[in-house]
Amino acid sequence: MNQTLVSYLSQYEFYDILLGLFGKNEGFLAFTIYLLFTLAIVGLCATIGGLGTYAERKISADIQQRVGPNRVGPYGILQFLADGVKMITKEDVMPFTADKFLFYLAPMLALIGVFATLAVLPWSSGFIMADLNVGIFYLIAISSLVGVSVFLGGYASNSKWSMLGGLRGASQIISYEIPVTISVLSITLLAGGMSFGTILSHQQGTPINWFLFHNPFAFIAFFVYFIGALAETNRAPFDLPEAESELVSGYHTEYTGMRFGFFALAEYIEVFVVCGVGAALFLGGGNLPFNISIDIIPLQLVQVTVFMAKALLLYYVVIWVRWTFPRLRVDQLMSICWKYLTPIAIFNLVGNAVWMVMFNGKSIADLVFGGH
Amino acid sequence: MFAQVLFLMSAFLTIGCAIAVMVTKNIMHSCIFLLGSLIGVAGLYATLGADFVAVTQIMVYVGGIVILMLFAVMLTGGKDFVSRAQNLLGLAPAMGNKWTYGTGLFVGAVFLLTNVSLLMNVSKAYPVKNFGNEFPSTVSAIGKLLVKEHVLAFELSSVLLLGALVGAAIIARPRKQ
Amino acid sequence: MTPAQIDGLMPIVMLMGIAVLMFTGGHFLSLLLAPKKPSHLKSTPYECGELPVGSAWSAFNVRFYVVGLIFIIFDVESVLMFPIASVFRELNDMGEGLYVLEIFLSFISILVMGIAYCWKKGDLDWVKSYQVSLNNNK
Amino acid sequence: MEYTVGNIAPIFLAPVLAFVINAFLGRKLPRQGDWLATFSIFVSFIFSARIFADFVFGKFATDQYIHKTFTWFDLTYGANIWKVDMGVYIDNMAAIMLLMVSGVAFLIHLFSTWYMDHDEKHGRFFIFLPLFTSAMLALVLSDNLLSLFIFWEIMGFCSYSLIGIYNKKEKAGDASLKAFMTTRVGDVFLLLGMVAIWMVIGSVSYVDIYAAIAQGKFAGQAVMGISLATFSGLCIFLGGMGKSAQFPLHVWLPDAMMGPTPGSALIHAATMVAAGVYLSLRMYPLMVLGDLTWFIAVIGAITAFMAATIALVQTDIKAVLAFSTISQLGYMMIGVGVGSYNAAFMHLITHAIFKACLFLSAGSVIHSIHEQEMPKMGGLRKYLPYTHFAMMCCTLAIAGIPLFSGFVSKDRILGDALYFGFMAGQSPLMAIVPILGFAGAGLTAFYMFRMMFLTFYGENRMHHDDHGHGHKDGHNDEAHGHDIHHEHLSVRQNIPLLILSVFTLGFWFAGTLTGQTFGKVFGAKTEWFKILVEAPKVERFVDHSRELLGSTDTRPSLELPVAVYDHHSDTQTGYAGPNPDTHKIHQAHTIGAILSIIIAFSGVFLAYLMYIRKSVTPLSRTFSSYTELLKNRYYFDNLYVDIVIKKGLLPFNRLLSWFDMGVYDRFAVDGWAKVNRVLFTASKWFDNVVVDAIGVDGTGVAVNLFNLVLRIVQSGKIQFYFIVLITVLASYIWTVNI
Amino acid sequence: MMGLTSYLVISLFLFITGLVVMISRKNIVAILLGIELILNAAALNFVAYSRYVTGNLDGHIFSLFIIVVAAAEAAVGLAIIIRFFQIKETIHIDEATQLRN
Repeated sequence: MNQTLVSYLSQYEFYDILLGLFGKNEGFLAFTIYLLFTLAIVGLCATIGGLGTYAERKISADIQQRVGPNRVGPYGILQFLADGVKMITKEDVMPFTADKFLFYLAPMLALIGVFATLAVLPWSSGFIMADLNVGIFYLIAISSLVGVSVFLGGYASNSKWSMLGGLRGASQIISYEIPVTISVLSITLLAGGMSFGTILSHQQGTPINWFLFHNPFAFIAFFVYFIGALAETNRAPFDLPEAESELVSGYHTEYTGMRFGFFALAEYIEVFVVCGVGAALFLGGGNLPFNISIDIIPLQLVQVTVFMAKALLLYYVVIWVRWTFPRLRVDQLMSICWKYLTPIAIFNLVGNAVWMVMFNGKSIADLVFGGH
Repeated sequence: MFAQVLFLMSAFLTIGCAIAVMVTKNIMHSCIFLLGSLIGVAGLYATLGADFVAVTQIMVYVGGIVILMLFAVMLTGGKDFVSRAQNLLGLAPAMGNKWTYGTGLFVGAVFLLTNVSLLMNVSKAYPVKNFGNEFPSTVSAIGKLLVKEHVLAFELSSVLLLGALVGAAIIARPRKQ
Repeated sequence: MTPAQIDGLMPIVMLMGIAVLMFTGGHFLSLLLAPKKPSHLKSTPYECGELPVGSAWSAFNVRFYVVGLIFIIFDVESVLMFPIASVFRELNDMGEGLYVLEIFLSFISILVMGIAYCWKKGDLDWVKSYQVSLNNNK
Repeated sequence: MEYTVGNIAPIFLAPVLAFVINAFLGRKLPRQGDWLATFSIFVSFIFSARIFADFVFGKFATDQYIHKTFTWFDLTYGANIWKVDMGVYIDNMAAIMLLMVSGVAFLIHLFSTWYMDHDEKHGRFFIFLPLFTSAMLALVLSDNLLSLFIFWEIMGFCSYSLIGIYNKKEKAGDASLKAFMTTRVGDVFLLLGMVAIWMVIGSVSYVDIYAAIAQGKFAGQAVMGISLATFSGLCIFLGGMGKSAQFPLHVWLPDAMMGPTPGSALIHAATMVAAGVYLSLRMYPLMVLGDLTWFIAVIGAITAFMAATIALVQTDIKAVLAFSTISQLGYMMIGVGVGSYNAAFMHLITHAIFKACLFLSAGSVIHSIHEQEMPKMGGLRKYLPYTHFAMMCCTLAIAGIPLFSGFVSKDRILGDALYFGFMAGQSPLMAIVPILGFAGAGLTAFYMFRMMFLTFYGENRMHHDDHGHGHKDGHNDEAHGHDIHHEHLSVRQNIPLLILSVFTLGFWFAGTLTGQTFGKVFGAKTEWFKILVEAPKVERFVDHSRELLGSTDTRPSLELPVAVYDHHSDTQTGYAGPNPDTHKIHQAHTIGAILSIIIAFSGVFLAYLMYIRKSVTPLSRTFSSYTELLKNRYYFDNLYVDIVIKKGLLPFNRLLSWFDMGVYDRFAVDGWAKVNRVLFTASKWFDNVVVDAIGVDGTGVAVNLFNLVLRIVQSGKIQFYFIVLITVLASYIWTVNI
Repeated sequence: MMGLTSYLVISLFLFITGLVVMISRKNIVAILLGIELILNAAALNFVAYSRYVTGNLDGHIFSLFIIVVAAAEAAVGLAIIIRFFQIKETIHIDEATQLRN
């Protein structure tokens, strides 16, 4: 582990003051700091997720030349709160044939899987909860809980639509995990480590140092990653598990009220996480576009803003894609994954490895401008 | 402090879910409890400082094996076998009866008893060490070991996996009736 | 900076705990606020107005399993590749890049053989897998 | 670049790769993969050429060699160190040999792509041809007798496959079997010789053998009353005799022409048969030590003469060439025997080149007119000008006409033979060696020109042949004569011939260029071949030691040096006899050269008189009884079939059969039966009462009872097995723990 | 509290649970679940010993390969189960007593 939030904060003076307040109990202080920040991040992400629904509706309306939600709050911006309230107050219906235990468990697993990924998301160079040495690997691993939850949601409902959606969803998620993993592997190879700190430290400075522009293979890897991530989060044009014209609503057909809400929340947060990871891996994350040596809290906040801007830009692209492209057929979905993305990703991996050996790990920019 | 908490949580998750796997009627629930148990084991790995193995455990088991098992359960008839099980008088769990459980528990107890003395010896030989709060990274060391000393095993594992893939694909592929 | 500590895993556990708490909290809220008027028809599985016939839990197509199978093999292989990818840069700087590349490429080539086999045999085709395998087994 | 096993190995691995690809995918490749085989040989050629260039153009000193080994398997136990090494051993000889084999093989492959076009066995031919070539190359590279033997056998197998490639023809099958079985006789002896050497020095590596000779390890060792050196040398030479078709074991080679002609060119002319000579050259110090040189010389002389006489009367163009091959191999053996080491090797090389060219030309002729019988040819000069040119060059070479390569090498062998037979103080009987040698040389010139004149000169006899005559390849009648077209220069057909015919010129081998342009070798006064190739100087290996069988320190120390091998490194002859007299050798060479020129020209002239002028009646009419003898090839085949098999083995079999029926069957079997009848009556009672009732039924009952128990275990229920397993494990832990 | 023994106890417990599952359940998938538990027990032991006894990372490598082998085993095993179900239409272990159908 390179660095945690607490170890980052401990270099400031106010940490010692706080330590005094907590009676020199470092563990308890760490617990408090983590708890506060965890709650803040969950709150932030829940808001982003909620705003995601709003943004989705607004952007789709924009694309389709409609107005979209405009009643609740200014420009309808509080629409997501209204939705939330509605979900809580809806009646909780469960099919009598359902497997009740799994029916409850499925959304919870989705929520756990998505929330757990937030621990390693690099908001800035300092504001990262735990910069695990296996960071990106951990993120991929724990987010596969979502696949299980999709399958369980489909299974537990004991409805034919749900079952089909669940099976499709699970096989789609696991299939697209392969190109995503291999693309991430390429970046791991270039960065020489799996932790976000290591990955970001290689992308400091001007945008030319981003891994996106490191070499041609990494450039392709970004698109492979992005397409795979779209499919992994069940976003259009890969939203077959919840294809409304085919499967009613897919694996959450039978879910109502609060549980449906959690599924939706998990999905939107996951989209944000995936975009954030894409920004961190390929677009330099929270790194400012110039080299700066001082490290103060306000600068960290600037970094957070940069990171959010990049992630939300990708988020916008995701929504844009959704309302632009038609949905794929299921056989096209599988052949895109296995016959195009995976071979391309493997090719990229090999290309990156060869690049590493041939050019001693230098990027195109280094070669052209003679850096490092 | 946190290490102990994590250890306790993981241990209880592991053991509780393992027991649940043992006693649950429904095979689907068993799979999910297995998932819990495996995540618990991953937590135990984390307390042992094996971060890479822990994440691998999650990656392979949660992302792969459990989903594969769920698929397999669905392909072999979903919940149908619950009704077809030898559910003796409705008392013993599915797909097993009093006798099988009795035998199983008996053999388990015998094995436990034989191993207790072994455990005693071990606990005498290796007293509790306090590693404190440290959490060393194992990734690069494992990477170097895989490239240097265990390179043959590394390459052979890919052959093993290739064999498993081909073999399983041949076995599972639908055939002419 | 303090050395790496196991405390760093705290946020993961906390986030998982928060997820569970949020879930139960939400349920609790909806228990308080939501109306409760169950009826038999309301809790039948939704099939666009038709009454469902039979259970949804029936045997499914094998191709889901085959996809899962290919996935798990790739999953495990990528797991094994991750540590080597992480030390690739370090070993390359030590001048052993070609050796590691050799190992890496032979590993990947075996991986590619697997996908090539499945491709050839039609396991990657969603629709055609039946017909192809029927022809093969004649 | 340094030489390692890894960068030498492509020489023979490239053709192996072509073999593997062609064997498995050949049918799917365009042209069934012949280009692949050809290309692979070209790769070998490039690698060989590099080695050759390094050896000849001065990277290495003249007496330097490459020896790289790795342990193939290790049978060491305790103090006994038994390591079997594999490796490459390249000295000047091997470097030249590699270049020759790969170059000739490449040209033959190229020619075969033309010759085998549209042949039904095209694909199969190009499976075995590269494998064969690679085995030959690997044999040349081998550093020990064991790996040599392995590749030797691979070549045997390939030649079996290539001779019998038209497996629908019964004769082809018989011929391939004959070749295989006959060479096996030699191989058994070779194996025996290897075992004998292994027993003494614990290694079969050349270097170890040389070292053992130099250190005197062979002294005092004997097998079955014969000195070990003699025994092992004789056995190894017998192996070489089988492969190189020497006198008693020569019968397979003429039949080997059943295969496609380019195959014959590669196998039975240029390379494989040279392996026996090559082996004898490699083991030359052993032969000298074992005092076998006179034997080799005599065998060679007999072979050379006998084959030449048979060739006189053959009418099949390929048969003439086959017997001439045997004859020339005999000359090589004479060269080995009389100590003319580098001349023997030079003759190997020159012969390989011109004989390959001759066979390819014959193939070109046969393929063009679909006819093999010379009486039905004639006057082909007009139709096949390039082939005629190439064949003429080679014929001049083989006949020993000055300025051509055959003269250079054969003349030196004959000169040394003359010295050996008359001046070296050997037994007077040894005079037959030069006498038969010179006689054979004259006959060679005669029959080769007879072949040329019958084939290319005179009037065309194809149009008025009788139609009832059998057609060799089952072609239609129309094939005869009518569709001969004027030959155009074609890359695949003629270029190999022309390239090879360029190398039949003598100066390539006898070059004594002065000046420093070409490095030290060409700058020297002596012929480069003489500088590069000389008999192995075993003294160099005196200090060579390796931990061998029963490691060195446990053996009683030998008194060194024991002068068992007195080598005289005389570059003129390389002859290792007692006190070679340089003056006499010069004398012998001068006489030999004059004699052989006279003999060769008189042979040519006689042929001219007989077949062009027709002023002299062909000998066949004069000595008709002798001609019968020759046409039947001295009845060697009949000898083996009628005498050895029918008179020798068959009566022996009859004797065994009589013994079997009359003695063994009558007394032993029948008598025993009578005894048994008595015993049977007794045992019947015993059987019924004791065995059946108690034993059998009782066993059944017991087994049944046992079954009841075992059935529970063998239920097929995995869980039960698991329980048993765990219980056993638990009890094991319990016992170990307490 | 977190000594070697505690890990060994947990691992032993996992092992015995897997053992009981393997013996008592009649569903082949459930038996596979038992096998996974047993494999995990072994892998846990390796890592624990690696931390407390040997001090090097060979135990980690071992458990990595145990996981790899477990994945291969699960893939093939489940394929066999599916094939078995297609033939017999049940996955009761006691139906699988014949070497041929």
